[in-house]
Amino acid sequence: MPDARGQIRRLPGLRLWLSGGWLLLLVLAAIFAPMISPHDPLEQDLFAARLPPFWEQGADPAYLLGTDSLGRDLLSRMLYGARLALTVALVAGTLTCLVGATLGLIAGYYRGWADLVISRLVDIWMAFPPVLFAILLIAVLGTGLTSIIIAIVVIDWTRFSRVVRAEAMSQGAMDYVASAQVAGRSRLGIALAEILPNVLPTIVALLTLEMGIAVIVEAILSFVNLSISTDQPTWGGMIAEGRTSIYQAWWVLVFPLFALFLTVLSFSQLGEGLKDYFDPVLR
Amino acid sequence: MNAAVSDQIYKVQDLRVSFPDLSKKPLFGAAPRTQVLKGLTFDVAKGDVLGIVGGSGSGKSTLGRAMIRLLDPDSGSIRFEETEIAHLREDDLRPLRKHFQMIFQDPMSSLNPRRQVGGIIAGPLRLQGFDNIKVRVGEALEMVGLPKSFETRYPHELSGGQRQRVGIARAIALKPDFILADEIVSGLDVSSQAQVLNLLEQLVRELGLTLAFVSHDLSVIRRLCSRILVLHHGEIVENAATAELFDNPQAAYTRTLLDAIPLPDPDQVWA
Amino acid sequence: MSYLAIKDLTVRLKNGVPLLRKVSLEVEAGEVRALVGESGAGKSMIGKAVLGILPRAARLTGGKILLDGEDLLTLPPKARRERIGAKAALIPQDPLTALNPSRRIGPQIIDRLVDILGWKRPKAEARALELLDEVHIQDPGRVMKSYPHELSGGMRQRILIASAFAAEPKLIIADEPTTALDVTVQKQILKLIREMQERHQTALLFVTHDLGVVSKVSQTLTVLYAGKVIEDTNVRAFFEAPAHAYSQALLAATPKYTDPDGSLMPVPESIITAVEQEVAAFDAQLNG
Amino acid sequence: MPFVRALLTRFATTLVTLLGAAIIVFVVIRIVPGNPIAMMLPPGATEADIDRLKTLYGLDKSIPEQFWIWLVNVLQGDFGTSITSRQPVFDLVTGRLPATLELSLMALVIAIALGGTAALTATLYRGTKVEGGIDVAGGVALSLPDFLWGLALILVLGVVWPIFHISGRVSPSLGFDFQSNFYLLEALVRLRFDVVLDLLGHMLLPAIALAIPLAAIILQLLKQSLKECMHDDYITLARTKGYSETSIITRDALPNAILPTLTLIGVQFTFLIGGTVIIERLFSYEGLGNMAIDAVINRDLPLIQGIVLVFALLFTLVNLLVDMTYAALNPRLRHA
Repeated sequence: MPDARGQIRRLPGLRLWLSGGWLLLLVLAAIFAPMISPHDPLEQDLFAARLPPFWEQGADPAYLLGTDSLGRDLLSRMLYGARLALTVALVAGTLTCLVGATLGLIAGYYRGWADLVISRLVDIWMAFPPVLFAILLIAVLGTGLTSIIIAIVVIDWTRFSRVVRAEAMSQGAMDYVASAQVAGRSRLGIALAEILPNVLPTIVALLTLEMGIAVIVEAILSFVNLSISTDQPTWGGMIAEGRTSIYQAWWVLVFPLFALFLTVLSFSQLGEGLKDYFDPVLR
Repeated sequence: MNAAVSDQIYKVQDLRVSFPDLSKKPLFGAAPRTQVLKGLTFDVAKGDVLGIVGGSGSGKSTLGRAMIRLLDPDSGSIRFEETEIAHLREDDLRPLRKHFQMIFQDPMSSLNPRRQVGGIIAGPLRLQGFDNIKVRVGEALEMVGLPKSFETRYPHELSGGQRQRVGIARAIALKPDFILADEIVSGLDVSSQAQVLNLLEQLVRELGLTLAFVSHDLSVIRRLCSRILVLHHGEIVENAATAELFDNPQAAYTRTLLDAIPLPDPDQVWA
Repeated sequence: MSYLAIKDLTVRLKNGVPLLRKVSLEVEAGEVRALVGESGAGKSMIGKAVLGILPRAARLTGGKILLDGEDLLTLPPKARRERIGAKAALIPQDPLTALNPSRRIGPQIIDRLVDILGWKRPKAEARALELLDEVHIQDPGRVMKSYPHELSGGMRQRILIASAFAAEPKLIIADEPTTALDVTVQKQILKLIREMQERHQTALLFVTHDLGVVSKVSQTLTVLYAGKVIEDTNVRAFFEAPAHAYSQALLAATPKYTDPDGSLMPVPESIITAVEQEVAAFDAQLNG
Repeated sequence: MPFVRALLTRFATTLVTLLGAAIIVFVVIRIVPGNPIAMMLPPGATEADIDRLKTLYGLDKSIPEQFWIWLVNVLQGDFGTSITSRQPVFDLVTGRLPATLELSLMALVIAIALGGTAALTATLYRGTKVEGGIDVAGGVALSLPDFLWGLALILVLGVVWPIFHISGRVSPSLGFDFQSNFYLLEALVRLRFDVVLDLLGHMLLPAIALAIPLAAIILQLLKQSLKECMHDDYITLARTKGYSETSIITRDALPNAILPTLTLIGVQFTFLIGGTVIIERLFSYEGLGNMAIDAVINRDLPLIQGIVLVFALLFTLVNLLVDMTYAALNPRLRHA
């Protein structure tokens, strides 16, 4: 029988490289935004309003991707927007994952009244349209980075708890859990040492997915003008602005939308790729 | 046979177990419960190899799992050595667990896919506070006839027979008094089946184990067991020594069972 | 001329690994031939190749399959499918999954007769009732209207047998038809298959891993190892004295409650090595 | 009668969910720091004015007291009065609900048609480049939310190739006098196909944006369960009987594969309805969601409360409906 171990850590696929590459680029852009931005993202120049990107006629090479209707440099605003997007993605994604996965594991493995309470809470949560819930929370908490993060955790923990609960339940029915019980492992020990490692790839995939979702939620909140103070550049804010001037200056919408597309797609593909990568049993 | 109390490792009395019947579950509301074990009473003597046989739905696997308290009986008594374990809480059971172990039917699902063989065998030892774990893991592997290099393999890298040996090694590493083997050869080819059975027979002899062997196959049971419990619809229809049961089956169901076995012999009359 | 004749059948995985190595065998009308071997021996693969239901990963790379004198492999796909549908039938392994759970029993027996063979519906229905009666099912009318989940495993296997014989095929391939059943039900089903086969004088290819079952149903048998024919003999000769060492070891490993000490001998390492070498030599001869 | 009792249990849990949702929103919007009353009054209003209005809207009582009053009123069919428009919440909500329903159902139909076709095609051509292509497209469709698809559609089919309208529900220039709020249904019934065309021109883009992620989910799940079914023995048996691949997939596999997909479509459909909130905003479509965002921004407490309750009611209703369809389609339950 050939030794299959060599194949376990098979090379991460193309999508892992592509999505990882884009996200790395984004991180670099966010870190070095003040250094590489050609303009102050807030600086208005009404004489340079709605300049098209460099390849179009009437472009100004000083504004590579053009300007918006207030004459602000789009490239600089995009770079600064990446900062907020990534902060929200990392912090909100991780917190949501911790809260949701913990509750899901408890509900799925311990069952009983804990499951009853958590499942009922999930039911109640599922009765809200999430976007409306998020907008409502921001209206209550006030705008700002902290509010956005809290809102995302509050609306989206159910995504983790539902999936982890189901996964923990199916793992809990496997005989290796029974054999751990026969060996005398405690309930907590089984949950952490036997079930959690088998649920982890799913959690990791969900985590990166959630990071993409967090970026979207932030963009949506910016879009309805409820994210953070209006003088900070965000992709969602730029999209809102671009939506109103879509017939006059399409590029104001296109560039942030493109960045958002790539970022969300990368996060979800990264998750799928990592899930395969971490799975020891290749089928 | 001497029936003194100390000779019995298990005394089971009026054991009853029921499950919710999910196939009859209405769309809304709770499922009705089906009686799986309907009041079983029997003893297991130390050093016995007890065969538990029956068709599908007879309750044979349920009985095994109840005996090592992988599930909670509705009522009745299970006395293991001197302790009543039928309704013991999991926390109180835990220190006892090293005395009764189990080998599972499906080794693929009973071996955690994310652990290496060494870790799988060492886990229970560590939990039960054994010392010299490294040595004990090596010994257990040797006893089941697997090379030491297998310690670093993952379950999916092994063949069916090898996985089943790992399952056996994990159980015997704890030096238990009692092992439950649940249909452990039903997924194997006859050649590996014979190997695993021979191994089990040898271990019982060398380690002085008491073994309960759940199977649907009377031929396999005859080879291995000293005593046989025939289950039918959750009830014991016959409880006899092996030779006695095969030579002179008492229950009608036992006779039907025996008559239905196709022997590898074209001359067998099969009316 | 045998009803089914397989000549030098070779099946490989897409990556070239052989599953069947130049297998040849014949089954005559009224004959029951058992295909025996351990898992991976390729015994089910032969039946699948004949019926044109090889898994997608496998490829038929050589040989001939003559059904009623006609080489199936030279026919275009549609004609081949219909030829098989009319002349051959399968009794599958697992009665629990072999009936479509969302359809009633009646249509599942009748559909082939109406859709493929072009019978009139009333005639097909009458035939189905008659067949259910023939496989000893009480109240066939009610069973025709039932869904599979309302019936027991043994009942379902009876229905599958009835369905297999519905179009009067001259070849039936039974793929481990009793492995999923309790031993008491197995006995009834085996006897039923034999009874039906004898009455209809069908050629029957019976795939099994159980030598006990072989001795009960078949007259001839083919022993396989790693997709190669190891021994081709008749049942009486085989159980008296298997010719090949591997066959002998297989028989010794088979449990036998009447002789506990004389059965369940593990297949010795040396015999496995020998038979592996034999297969390797065969491969070398093929390629060289 | 165990079935009736079980039905009542199910009904009770639904009520608990609705009540929980109502309480949470009620509490959340009442800890708003900004005073909604202050926003309604002209500058220079006195404290006495504020108090008067507070009493009028019941905001001077404790939160549990307010909730009780609200609940009793709701049970009598009175959902309160909108603070901003001074109209009954019930009239506002029922006026907008049909627009959202039409949009959601249109999106659902598109998603099922798109996802179902893709799944069947991929199954028929499994193992080929066709399947690979469908998988990649499905993966991308699933990764991106309706909000982004909406923006992309506006850009491509609204601006670059201006085939569709990108805002509103109906062209005012049409001058069609609607008698009900179900515009599409009404236009169809009155056989005014010019109006139908105009309505579709407005509705299709937001509907497609909502449908794409759901279509991808249907594709994945239906394809997966078809794949599992294709391994079952009854499929093998059908093959030996001489049926073609297409007929095996549609006749034998599909009825069995649909059931698990159906349950999921229920849950996902509620997500889709939730998505109308932002999509309606994006396309300036005059539905419930668009009104909800305005209500939040204006701190219109009774209106928010009413809209959330309607959404919750809609969601639980969808789930109940799915459970019943499942029972009706599954022979195991039908004959239990």
